[in-house]
Amino acid sequence: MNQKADSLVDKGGVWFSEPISTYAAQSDSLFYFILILSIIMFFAIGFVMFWFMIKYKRTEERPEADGQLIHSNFLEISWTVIPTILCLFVFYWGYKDFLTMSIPPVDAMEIRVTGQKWFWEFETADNGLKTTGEFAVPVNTPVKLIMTSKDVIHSLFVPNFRMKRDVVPNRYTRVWFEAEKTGSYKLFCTEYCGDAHSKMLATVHVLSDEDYEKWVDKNLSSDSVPLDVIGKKVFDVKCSICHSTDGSKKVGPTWKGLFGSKRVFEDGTSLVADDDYIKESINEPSAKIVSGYKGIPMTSFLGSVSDREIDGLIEYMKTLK
Amino acid sequence: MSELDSKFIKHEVAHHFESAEQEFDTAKLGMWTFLGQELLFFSALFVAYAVFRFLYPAMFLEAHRHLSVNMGFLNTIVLLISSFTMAMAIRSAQVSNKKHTFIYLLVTLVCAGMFMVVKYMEYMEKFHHGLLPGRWFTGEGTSEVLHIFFGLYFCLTGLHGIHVLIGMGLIIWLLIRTQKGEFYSEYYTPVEMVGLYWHLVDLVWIFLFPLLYLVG
Amino acid sequence: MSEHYVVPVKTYVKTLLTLIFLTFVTVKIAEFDFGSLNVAVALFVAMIKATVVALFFMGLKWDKGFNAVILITSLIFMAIFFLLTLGDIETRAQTDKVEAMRFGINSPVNIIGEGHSESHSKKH
Amino acid sequence: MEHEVDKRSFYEVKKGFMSWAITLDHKRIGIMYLVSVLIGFGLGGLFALALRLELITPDKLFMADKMYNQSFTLHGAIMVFLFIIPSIPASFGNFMLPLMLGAKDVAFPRLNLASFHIFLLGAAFLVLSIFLGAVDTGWTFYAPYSLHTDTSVVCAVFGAFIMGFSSILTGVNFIATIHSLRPPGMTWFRMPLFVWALYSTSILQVLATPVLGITLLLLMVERVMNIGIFDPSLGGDPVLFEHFFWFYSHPAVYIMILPAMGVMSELVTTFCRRNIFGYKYIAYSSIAIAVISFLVWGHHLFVSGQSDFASMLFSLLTFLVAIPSAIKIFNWIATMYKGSIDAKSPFLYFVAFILLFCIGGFTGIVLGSLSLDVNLHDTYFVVAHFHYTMMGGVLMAFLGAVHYWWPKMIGKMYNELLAKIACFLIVIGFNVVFFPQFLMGAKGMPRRYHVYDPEFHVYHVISTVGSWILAVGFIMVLYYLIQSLRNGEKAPDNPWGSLTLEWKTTSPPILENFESTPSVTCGPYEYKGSPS
Repeated sequence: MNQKADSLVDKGGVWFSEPISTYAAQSDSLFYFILILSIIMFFAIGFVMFWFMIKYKRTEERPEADGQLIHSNFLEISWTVIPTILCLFVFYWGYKDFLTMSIPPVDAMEIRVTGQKWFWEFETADNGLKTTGEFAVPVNTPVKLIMTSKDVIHSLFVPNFRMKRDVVPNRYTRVWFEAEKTGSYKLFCTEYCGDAHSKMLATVHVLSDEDYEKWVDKNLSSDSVPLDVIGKKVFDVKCSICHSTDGSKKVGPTWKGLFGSKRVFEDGTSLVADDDYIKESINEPSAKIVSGYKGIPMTSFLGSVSDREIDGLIEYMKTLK
Repeated sequence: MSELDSKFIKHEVAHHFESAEQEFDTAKLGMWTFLGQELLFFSALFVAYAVFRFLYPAMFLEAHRHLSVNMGFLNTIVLLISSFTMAMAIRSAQVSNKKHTFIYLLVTLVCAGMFMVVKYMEYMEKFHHGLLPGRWFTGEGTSEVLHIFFGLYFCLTGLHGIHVLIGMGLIIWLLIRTQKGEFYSEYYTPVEMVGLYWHLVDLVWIFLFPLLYLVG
Repeated sequence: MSEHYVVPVKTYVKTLLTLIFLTFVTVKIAEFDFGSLNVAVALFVAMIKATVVALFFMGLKWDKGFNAVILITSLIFMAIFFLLTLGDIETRAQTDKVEAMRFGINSPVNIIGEGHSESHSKKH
Repeated sequence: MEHEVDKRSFYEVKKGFMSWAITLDHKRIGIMYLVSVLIGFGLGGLFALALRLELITPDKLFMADKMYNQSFTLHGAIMVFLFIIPSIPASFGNFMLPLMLGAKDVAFPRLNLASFHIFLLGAAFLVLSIFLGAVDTGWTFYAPYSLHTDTSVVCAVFGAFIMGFSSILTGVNFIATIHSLRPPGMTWFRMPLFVWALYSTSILQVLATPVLGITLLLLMVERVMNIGIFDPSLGGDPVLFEHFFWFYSHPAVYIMILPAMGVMSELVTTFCRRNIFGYKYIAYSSIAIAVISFLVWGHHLFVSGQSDFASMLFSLLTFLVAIPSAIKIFNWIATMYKGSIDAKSPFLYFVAFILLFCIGGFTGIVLGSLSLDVNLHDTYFVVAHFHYTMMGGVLMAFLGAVHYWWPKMIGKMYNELLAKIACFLIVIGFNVVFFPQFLMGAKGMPRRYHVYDPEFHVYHVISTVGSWILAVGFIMVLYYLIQSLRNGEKAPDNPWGSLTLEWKTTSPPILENFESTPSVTCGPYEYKGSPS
């Protein structure tokens, strides 16, 4: 399922990307309402201002003002009351839509989301399917996301759905959506979360019911896949942001030739990298910090990488000579 | 005035003021504005207190038992007395009684010192039980977030303590100037200003005492 | 400047005695349990004490009105700060608790950075 | 006690480094602030240019991830703390406030000097932090990221903490000055509107800044000692930090914009030779903005996990703050009616302010609506919005103030033609930079992205090109102002024919401001033909 995500720019209008969720189009219409009012007001203000500037231009013959009108209760009241009414109206409209966005339908399908520097993990409650960097939902089905973070604040944003909510550590936040059209949609992290913030991306696949079944089956049956293939897959979504495979230095040390090499640590001790060391580095990154990487904390992957996946990573690492 | 002339140094009104009265009122207005700022400065800590009290009520109940009401009570009384002597110092300056001004200020300073000594003893006792701020916290308790209370406790009392120390510095400065004879019925602005500041320090403690020591 | 009101010593002494008396009151009533009103009662007494300090020791009673306006303004903004922040926390926590019960939260958070917080992680 | 008034300008009375470093003269302190904020603006501007250049390609051009993050943080922190907040109140406020009131100095000259020194000290810490592993948290220092990053958060935060005190003390000083040092006859409603704006700004400075101070202090304590107030891994609440931070930082944007609005009132009356329309409404709306601005901070938290109830409340209050701003704009436009309008360069900045600030304001309405904010929050739409208000608003007013008061402060005239051309360049460049950002933000381009989806490429290229036009405009301003300093034509005492008191003394003013204390018998803007 590596189909390319839908373009945000090419589809949809000048302002927004194509509205996909049930509440997207409704929320956009409030924007267009404000936009039209603003354009009218903007040009009215601009026109009057420039008209006055031309009409009342200071000349040799007319050095002083023609009149000194300084007070009009009628004007003051009207330009206080009219904007107030408009603002309250806009507030009410926005609030109503916001409630629709906030309160998920009772029968919504649940997906638990975990944000961690710098990738997204998704677990579907019904079938226990765990994926990283992408997830799939059936079309025309309400889906509720229950989200938490393992380290700092992230924020989950899918422009096509007009859906965004911060993902806060030690708390659960939630959003919901119901996609009306199949396709793949971009998901961004929008709360600044560190070096690779701009690479913390994911894709939402909205699939027809049959395709969704197939997708679930394919992803659940990963046990038969060889270890190093699993490892490569995990590496690509969870590790590649900070670690390279070609010897170049990223946030963390490269994996090329790492396995079996001698590691020198910040505290002066050293060790040959074996299976246990790799496992420890994944589960307790701060136990041994390789010299030169102090102060760049790696978040623990304890619980988010299964033992089998760790074995896979080690096998994959062995192939990187 | 002639009798006063020999004892006191005459105050010159700054060039941009019309009169001593205007200068005094302006200074007082400025000081009150500054005190308004102080209130908001402390308020964030009180908001944090309220928030965590709301989030972890059981922890607060447990935590306040670690504090000694007697010490808190003693400190409250000491601060109240110092506020009284401060007010008396201002009054003495108003009536040009240099000797009394000096004595009252000195008593205020001694009270402030006593307050800090009691605070020091309290802190030592907390440290002894491992109730240290933040990362050094090793205290025993049933609540796993007990350290938050002591985080707040040390922030609140610490910040208040810093204010007391600053106040002590200011009082010493006043003592020196009093000794030189700079304050008399026509000019006692600095005494009045430091007095206001000192009462505010007292005011903050009036709230800290019940919130930290008494109410679980 | 000699026209400033000089407060009689007696007033100051009375103020001090009132304050000390109220301190005793605070300590004594803390021994009774008013349930959820505990904080309210304690704060009520504290506010009386604060008012006494402001009026007499700080001289607001005899002072120019504007200084009191400044004080009250600051208090109003403090109240705004309290009310709106707590307005969020109080209405938010309920949703969280519901969620927490359903999903059995026990700290999903790993401690980031060096291992300086062992004492806390042990307890989690 | 009559004494001989020194008729030399305040520059000539004393010379040398110490005559500036320990001066108690509000005019010199104002000039020193002006120089400092201009240096701050230059520094922040360099970071902005570097950021825009980096973003000309979707992938890495010349900055690593971390360096990009540090650059946008420093751009933000420097622009906010070193430029916008002190820009108008500290520099022009200091210089003009006593002059406009007909006073000899601010109420507490020594405190004023102390504020400046504190400001420099804070600025030094902020600049020092660049060399100690520049901070990369974003200028908002959000916990828990700021608690765990290895960059110099403590140093930068300490700098901001110190500068906060400078701001508070300036506020205290101005409030006392406005209350006590008005000359005979100048009632509250005879004060120039710039003074009203400074008064409401001072209220904000005094009541909001301390909360920033304690918040930053707590952040430092939390970072050093892990007390667990903001750190979620210790049971703290990171959203509480956001509440604390925005309790200050939302009023702070009004600390920035209110003095700018004050400048606008001065510009429109002077260059239209018109008594202001709706004086009391403008004055009261300044106070209203100051008060309401304290009630709206939660609109930065609509998607943060704040409760829905709180979001609703904050959204409603947010709309209320739009009203007084709208009232001001309508009143200024009405002031132009039947005026005698002379479109000199300061007035062009007035026009630019109105147009750009309107766009900023309208998009503010969009962002204040709960449902729309969900989609637009933390995208380039927000970036464009606050640059339209802060840069399109405050910076235009700042430039307007520079051009308006330059003859008074320096005593020299500048090249009017170059000034007009520069103004056009700046306005055009500004729109080229920021308008595409509205579009790409609405399309979903998140802010603070170092590498971005190539489909946003074209917007970023336009934006970057605009930043060069903008830079050329600023360099032009710098060029002709330096030229004016060196051999500008001597300015008359009142080149624009203004009526406020600062124009009643010489250009530049004498040390004691006025030869004799002016007495006031009418409002500040009673131009010819005013109803009495």
